[in-house]
Amino acid sequence: MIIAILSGFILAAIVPFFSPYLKKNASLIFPLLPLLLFGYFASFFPRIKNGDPVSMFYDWVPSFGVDLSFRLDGLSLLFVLMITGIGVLVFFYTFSYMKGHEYIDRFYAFLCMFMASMLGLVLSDNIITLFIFWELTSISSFFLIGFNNEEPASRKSALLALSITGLGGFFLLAGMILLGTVGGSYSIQELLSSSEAIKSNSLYGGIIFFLFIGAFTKSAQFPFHFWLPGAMKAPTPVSTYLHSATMVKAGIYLLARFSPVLGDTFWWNSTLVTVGAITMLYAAIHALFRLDLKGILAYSTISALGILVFLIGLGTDEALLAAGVFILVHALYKATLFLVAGIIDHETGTRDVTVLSGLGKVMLPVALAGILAALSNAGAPPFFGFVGKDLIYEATMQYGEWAVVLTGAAIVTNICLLFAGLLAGVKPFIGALPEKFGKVHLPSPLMWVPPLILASLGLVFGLFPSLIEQSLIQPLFSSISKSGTEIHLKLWHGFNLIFGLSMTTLILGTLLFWKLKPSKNLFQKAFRFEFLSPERLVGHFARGFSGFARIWTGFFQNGYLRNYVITILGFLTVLLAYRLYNGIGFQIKAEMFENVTLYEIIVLLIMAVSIVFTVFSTSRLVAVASLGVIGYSICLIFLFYSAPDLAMTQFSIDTLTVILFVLVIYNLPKYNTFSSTPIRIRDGILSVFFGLLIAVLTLEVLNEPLNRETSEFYAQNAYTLAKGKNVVNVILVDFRGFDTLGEISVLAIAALGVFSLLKLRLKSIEKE
Amino acid sequence: MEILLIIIIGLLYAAGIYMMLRRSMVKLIIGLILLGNGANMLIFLLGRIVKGKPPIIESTAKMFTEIYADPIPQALILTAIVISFGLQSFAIILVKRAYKVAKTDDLDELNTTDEIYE
Amino acid sequence: MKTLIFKTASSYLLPLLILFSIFILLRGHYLPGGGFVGGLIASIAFVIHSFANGLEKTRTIIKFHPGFLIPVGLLIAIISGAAPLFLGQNFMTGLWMDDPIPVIGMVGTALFFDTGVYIVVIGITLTIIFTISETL
Amino acid sequence: MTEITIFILSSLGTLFILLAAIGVVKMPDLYLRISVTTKAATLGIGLILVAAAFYFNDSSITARVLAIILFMLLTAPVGAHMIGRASYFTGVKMWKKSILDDLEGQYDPKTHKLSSEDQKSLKKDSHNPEE
Amino acid sequence: MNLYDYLYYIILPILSISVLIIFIRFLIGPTLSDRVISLDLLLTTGIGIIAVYSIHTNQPTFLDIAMILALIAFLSTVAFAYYLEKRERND
Amino acid sequence: MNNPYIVLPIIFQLFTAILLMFFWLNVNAQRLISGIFSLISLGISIWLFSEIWQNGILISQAGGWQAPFGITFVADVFSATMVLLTSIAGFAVAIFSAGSIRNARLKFGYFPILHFLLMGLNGAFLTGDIFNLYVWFEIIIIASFVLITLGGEKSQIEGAIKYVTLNLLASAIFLTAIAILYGLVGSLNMADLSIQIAEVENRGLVNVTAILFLIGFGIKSAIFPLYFWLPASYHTPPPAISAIFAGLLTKVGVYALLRIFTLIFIPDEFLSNLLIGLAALTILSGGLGALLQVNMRKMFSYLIICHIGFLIAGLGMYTELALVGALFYLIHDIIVKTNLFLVAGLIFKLKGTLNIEKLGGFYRQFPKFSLLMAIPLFSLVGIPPLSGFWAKLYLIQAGYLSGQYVLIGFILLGSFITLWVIAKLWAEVFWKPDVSIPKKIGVKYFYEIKPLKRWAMVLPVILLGITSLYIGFFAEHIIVLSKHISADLMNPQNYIDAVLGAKPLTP
Amino acid sequence: MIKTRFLSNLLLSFIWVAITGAFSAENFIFGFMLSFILLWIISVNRSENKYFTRGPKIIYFIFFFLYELVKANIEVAYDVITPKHYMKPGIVKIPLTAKTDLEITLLANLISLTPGTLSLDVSDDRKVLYVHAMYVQDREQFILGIKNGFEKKLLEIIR
Ligand code: NA
Ligand code: NA
Repeated sequence: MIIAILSGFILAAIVPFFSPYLKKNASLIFPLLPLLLFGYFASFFPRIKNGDPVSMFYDWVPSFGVDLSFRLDGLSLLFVLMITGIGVLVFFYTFSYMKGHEYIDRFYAFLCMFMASMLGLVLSDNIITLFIFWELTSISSFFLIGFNNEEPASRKSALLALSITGLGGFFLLAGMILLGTVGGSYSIQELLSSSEAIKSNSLYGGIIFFLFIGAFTKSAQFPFHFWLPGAMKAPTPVSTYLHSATMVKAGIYLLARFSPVLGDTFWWNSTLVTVGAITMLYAAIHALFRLDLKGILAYSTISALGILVFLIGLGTDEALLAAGVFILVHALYKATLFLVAGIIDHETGTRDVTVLSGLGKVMLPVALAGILAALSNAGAPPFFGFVGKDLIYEATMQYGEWAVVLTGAAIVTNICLLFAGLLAGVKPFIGALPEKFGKVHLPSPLMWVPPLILASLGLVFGLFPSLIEQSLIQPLFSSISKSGTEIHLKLWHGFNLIFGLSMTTLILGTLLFWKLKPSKNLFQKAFRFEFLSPERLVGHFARGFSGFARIWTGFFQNGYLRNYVITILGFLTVLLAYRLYNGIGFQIKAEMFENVTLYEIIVLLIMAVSIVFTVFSTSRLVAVASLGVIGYSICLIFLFYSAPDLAMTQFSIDTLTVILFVLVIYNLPKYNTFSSTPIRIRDGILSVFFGLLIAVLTLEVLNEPLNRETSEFYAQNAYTLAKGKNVVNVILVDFRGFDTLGEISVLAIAALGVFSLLKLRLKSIEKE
Repeated sequence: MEILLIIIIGLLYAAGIYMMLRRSMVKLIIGLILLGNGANMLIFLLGRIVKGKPPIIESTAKMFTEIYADPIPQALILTAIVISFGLQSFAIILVKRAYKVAKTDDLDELNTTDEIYE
Repeated sequence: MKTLIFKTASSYLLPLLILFSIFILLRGHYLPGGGFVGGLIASIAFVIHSFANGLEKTRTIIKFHPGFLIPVGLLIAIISGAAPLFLGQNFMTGLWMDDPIPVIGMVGTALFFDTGVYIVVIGITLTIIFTISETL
Repeated sequence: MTEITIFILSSLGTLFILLAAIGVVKMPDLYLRISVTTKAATLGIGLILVAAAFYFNDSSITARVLAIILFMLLTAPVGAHMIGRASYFTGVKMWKKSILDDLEGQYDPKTHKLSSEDQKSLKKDSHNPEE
Repeated sequence: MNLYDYLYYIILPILSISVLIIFIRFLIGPTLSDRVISLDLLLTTGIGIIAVYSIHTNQPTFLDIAMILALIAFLSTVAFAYYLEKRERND
Repeated sequence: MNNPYIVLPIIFQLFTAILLMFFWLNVNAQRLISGIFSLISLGISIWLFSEIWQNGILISQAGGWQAPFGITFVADVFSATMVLLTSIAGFAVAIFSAGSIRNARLKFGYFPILHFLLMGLNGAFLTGDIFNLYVWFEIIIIASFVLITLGGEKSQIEGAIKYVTLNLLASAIFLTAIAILYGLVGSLNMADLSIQIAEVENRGLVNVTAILFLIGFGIKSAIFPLYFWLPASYHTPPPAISAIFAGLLTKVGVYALLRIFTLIFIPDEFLSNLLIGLAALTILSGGLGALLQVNMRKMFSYLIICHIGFLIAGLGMYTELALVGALFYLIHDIIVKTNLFLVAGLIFKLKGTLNIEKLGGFYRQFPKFSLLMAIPLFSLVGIPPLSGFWAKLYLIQAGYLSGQYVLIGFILLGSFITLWVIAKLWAEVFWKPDVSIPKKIGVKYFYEIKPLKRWAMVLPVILLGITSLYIGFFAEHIIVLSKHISADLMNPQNYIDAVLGAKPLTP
Repeated sequence: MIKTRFLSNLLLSFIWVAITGAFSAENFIFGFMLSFILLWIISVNRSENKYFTRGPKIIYFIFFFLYELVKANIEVAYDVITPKHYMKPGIVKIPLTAKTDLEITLLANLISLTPGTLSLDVSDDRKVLYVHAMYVQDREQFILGIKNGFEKKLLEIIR
């Protein structure tokens, strides 16, 4: 199975190497992959039907409990078949749709990659692995949405989609790790057994919150839905495949998958129902005012996704069953409608519904597919959509005191969706054929056969629900519901309330289609409220965030070195002061005053005066000379306190530094006082305070006894073992010879640096 | 005596930092040198000071017979002094070069690399 | 600087100071001094000479670019440090001749190491100062 | 005997140094300061060093002391000459009560030639040596 | 009073006071040359202090430092003189 | 166990540098020597790593002096890993430099200094002595100073002024900290310090010293609010140079922090919280900065800061798990950041600019390059299962276990911003149609270069790309390694025993 | 030429012995070898010879110099410690009899070393030495003092 899952990646990975060969007809090998996979997964039907899920396990990163463990059960099977099945059709469709495109191979590679990611997502039993595939779907989606990358709008939409789903992805990651941490395992099967413990954990709220954000962003729930209409910039096969049939359902899959683990709690249900309801209504109403075919379909997709979330949120057996069935229903008709829209776009060059009409005359099979899909969408008997709609109403009707409200919401949504379906699937084909479409003709069968197959399936499953009832829907239901109930799919329930509701929906929807003619005017009126839309709000937020970034960065990285220094030192000072204040007793020992002699006082006095003189001197040369005095004074201190080697070195180095300064000084700027007095006072206070801190610290350290073990060792062994009597030199060349090696390396590098700084002048032709 | 050295060390640190906070490049370098001197003095003092007993074994002896100054801080300072010398020479030349290419001593004018749209 | 007095004095100072620097280098293991200070004094000798006679004159005396001394000195230092590695001993382990040599005292890798330091210091100081003088 | 020698030598040496110190503060112009100090100090230091040589009474130390003195005798006047000459050419003024200046106008700031003949016609710019 | 105390309590303080006096000239300048010569004198006096200190502590090794100091003092004087001339020429 | 040869990674680099200096003006010989010797050095590092992986901690008492009296070099798994990574990055950059650095710079010691830098890095990773660490740090910074200014262009110099000043400030603080440490316990050997510091009664002083080390290394690691030098300078030198900087220089600061704060100063609550707070703000600052940039290298520079925050977060939480995350990230980051800057270099050589608003059309013009460049870009983002991803798992889990929810938020925010920035970059540079950029004088374009040199520029990117893919797909190996290191760090007794050996403990 | 170098070599060897302070044959030989190598390396070209070969005259000269030094020092000391200045300073041009570099340099240095006088510079044609003096009562007298004093005695021992 792992090969099946990863085959898409493998194929995608080898594409770049055979790129030249795959541009033409040879690209027909791509559709073979989903075909093979479809066959492969379909072969599991009997096992799944018998309630015997298929499991695989491959080790990957056992340290973190991440493995390639896959599990094919009812839920995954439905998704797998959708992914590969619709995949086959979309891949074939693509061949014709993208024919002659320069980068068709690349396009297929991304599609394969996406397909593999999606398969991995729905088959993973390990939640981290699931997350990995989840992210890969986002990335492949990014590349696919941005496929027409030379158009700014495509790039923008791809970025937007990636931002939203990526953001959701990070939430999901947080949620998954939290879930794994709380549940003690990253395996879904194992988590199932600790479901109750997880639900009672105080972090449960966090888990579902993160999970929801992940699911909502991916499945375009309000208020994260707005990336999806933008994603319609992608070529139609992508819209069909990713943004209606499969990827956007990943969030639904996730909710369904975790429903047995995390579901059936107040927060789970109420959040999902609320968000689902808002989304389905909001998007459904929005769909009314779209003019662009794909725009209509995008909003109706969002709305359908809302319905699914809503149903999973209801959480009852009926609702879960309805959700399961509706996933399939929606996939079939929505994919069809997208493919149809794609054909229309491809052949007429427009997707504007106000313009499109009468195309049925020139492309009958396409019209047939569109109409069949629209009818399934409408929930007209005997289509599969009718079965689905019934189940939805059944679910809402049984939801106690909220039944009326929920059912009402469902009806309104369905009416609007029905309208949208008719607008997209029927409107372009009926009425008179405008003159400009005179030359429009039926495309290659590779394009119109796939939608027709899908649309027909909507009819077939409606007529013969038993085809899939036990083989597909029952296992699906069992894997998302804990109850273990037997389910029955029926087209005909009799004339009951639910049938009445369905009919009402159908009639009102058709009436609406009859009366409401989409127009630019209406479109513009509807858009008056756009400023309140989440998209705008996110836009404001993004601008605000970017402004914040600008302020923050401008504040810290302001270009002024002195500000950097003062920030660093200020920070250090505060920390030091805090820790000193909290941890140190202050005492001065009497012996620190002892043994002070006049010559020392004078040397130190000269040094102190020179320091001040250096700081306040107005001439750089005087400052340098005065720096020399400081150095020489230090030298005398070294000498007084038994460090002849140091004194020698300090003398020499100090003089060399002075010489260096003197040699370069007329190439150095004259001394300038740039800072204002208040700044100087501020700096002065900080400096003095810092100096004080260091002094206090020094004092404190001097009060501690010093362990002299090491120096004792040197004293004992310098001559006997290291054959030297000047212990300092012995340390330098022997005990700590590596320091000296480093030291001369520093000097060597510095010399090379000085050499290059002074000598290297890049000619204008050899800069980079 | 220690107490006086402590004051001097504090003074060196304070002066070094004050100079580093100036906008003039030459002052910046001088600040760094002062700071380096301060750090060296600090090592020296914290290694504890002993008067007039260099850590040199007498020509007739094989090891120390009486108290002597700790040689380790001295070796450390020696290394540190030399290293600072290398760094300081580089820094001085860098300032010279900077003055040549930027024609200013004012560090505030050397901020183009921090501009966002660069 | 073209002053006769300084020029003359410097040509006497040069050998004197170099001699002194070698003295400082050799006795470093026993008394204050060593490769570093020794190297500095030697370079000061050349610096003084270059001040008095001009860079070109000093250059001709040294005969090669002082920068060349840097890798030479480093090589001496690293070889004397690494020699023990070939005997399976730790880097920088002192290898000493059995008996002291007159004047110099004990001869061992540490002394070679210090000589390396001496040469590097001359190399770098002269490279820095000469380069600066050249580009004034 | 040694003690007394040391006593005398060090006292004299210190005295000369003190004189140099006072001289460097008191003298009215740079050239006078150089004149007074370089030599007084050299003499003073020489004496103190000799005192040290007496104190340690060791041939190698005596040799070293002589080396230092030799060295100072070699360098101190050269240093004085150089700084004096450079100061003059950069325009450091002589004391106003100075009675004569043979060097005036002898130096050509363009060609940096110092002439032995009178060149009064060449007027030297005066500079402020301090920034 | 023995020699030891004499050096320590009379000679060394006088030398130190001389240093202080010389330092005054360093501070007041007024020309760079004045500062240079007082720096030179400071160093020379330093040699004296070192010599006395080496007697006081009975450490002849300090005399070696005096030797280096003599050398160094000359160099910085030369450097400043060099600078003064160069500046003259470059101006 | 004593093994004299563990210092070879240091000595060999020094030897290479010396050898290169003898070929001062012969640039082709330098290219060859640098490449071959870097390869040998890589071999040495692999030997060292396998030796330590099999035999445990190896030490070398330099000069044969028993610790704590001499300088001890310690190669534990952490050090060996860092040395190995340094060699990989060093090899890549040496080869890249052979192709991309112009002769003018090569004639002024570019290669010797590069190898000096590598020597300093190896030294810093291997030393077991705090002052010796200071020395290696100084070698690193001076070498980096020279490299960053090599060429002396105006922007280089401007950046360098800040770089130099703040790094020197860091050194001064570091030195101050060492002074206090020595004054407190009289030792410099890190293992010995570990024992002795624990016995110091005046904890206040120990805490203060820890702060000094934190700031000193913090500046070098570019954490908030000490990072200013980095965005000011990293984009100014030739790309090969910023690549080695990006990969290793800040990381050596982080290495030091990890070492010091697990061996010598065990963070108390205050320090731990402080680190966590700084980590969060580091992530934020780096991320916010990266959002605004249009210069690719500046963008990456800010991302370096952002990701340093991840490392500090791991240290701040101070659990074995958190350290696993930090270490994994460290390993990943060294490879990927080096590669990113090499990629930037390649882009520059192709187009003559790094301004993402001006760039475009890579996807169309250079499809193979695009694929190659996608590897580091998306690894950086941590698109699973690429290398950046795994470390975050550990960091987040560690965050939950130590209740650092806000920190997790910042880690995710940082990841998100990285994602966004890279996606935007991708859209601009790779997707956007090519705008013709006027040919820049002074740039030797990729297509003008001899094929051998072109390969020298592409090969390192491939090599590092493969390495990062390896890290991602064989994450288990890296996790086992990180866990090993993390366990070592949390239980330093092995380290101490290895260094001090049979030496009786100080009374 | 060879002789010059040999002399220099010998001189340096003596100095080596002096600074190392080890008066032994071995040390002298070592010093000789060292200075030989040194001179070979730096090969300073010397045109002067015959110097320091006139032992007694040198010793006489040294005492003469010390006398002058102390005498002049006391003279100046008086001026320094008394508040009033008795000086009549000025720069005097002194024509030179000394010819070679060494002669001129030694003379100039000796003049500088005695208090109250300071050699400022030698003219480019080496004909005159400009000396700054504290007490120039009479210009000609002063010039004569120098020429008959230091210069004469110095040239005696050098030539
Ligand atoms: Na040894
Ligand atoms: Na005189």
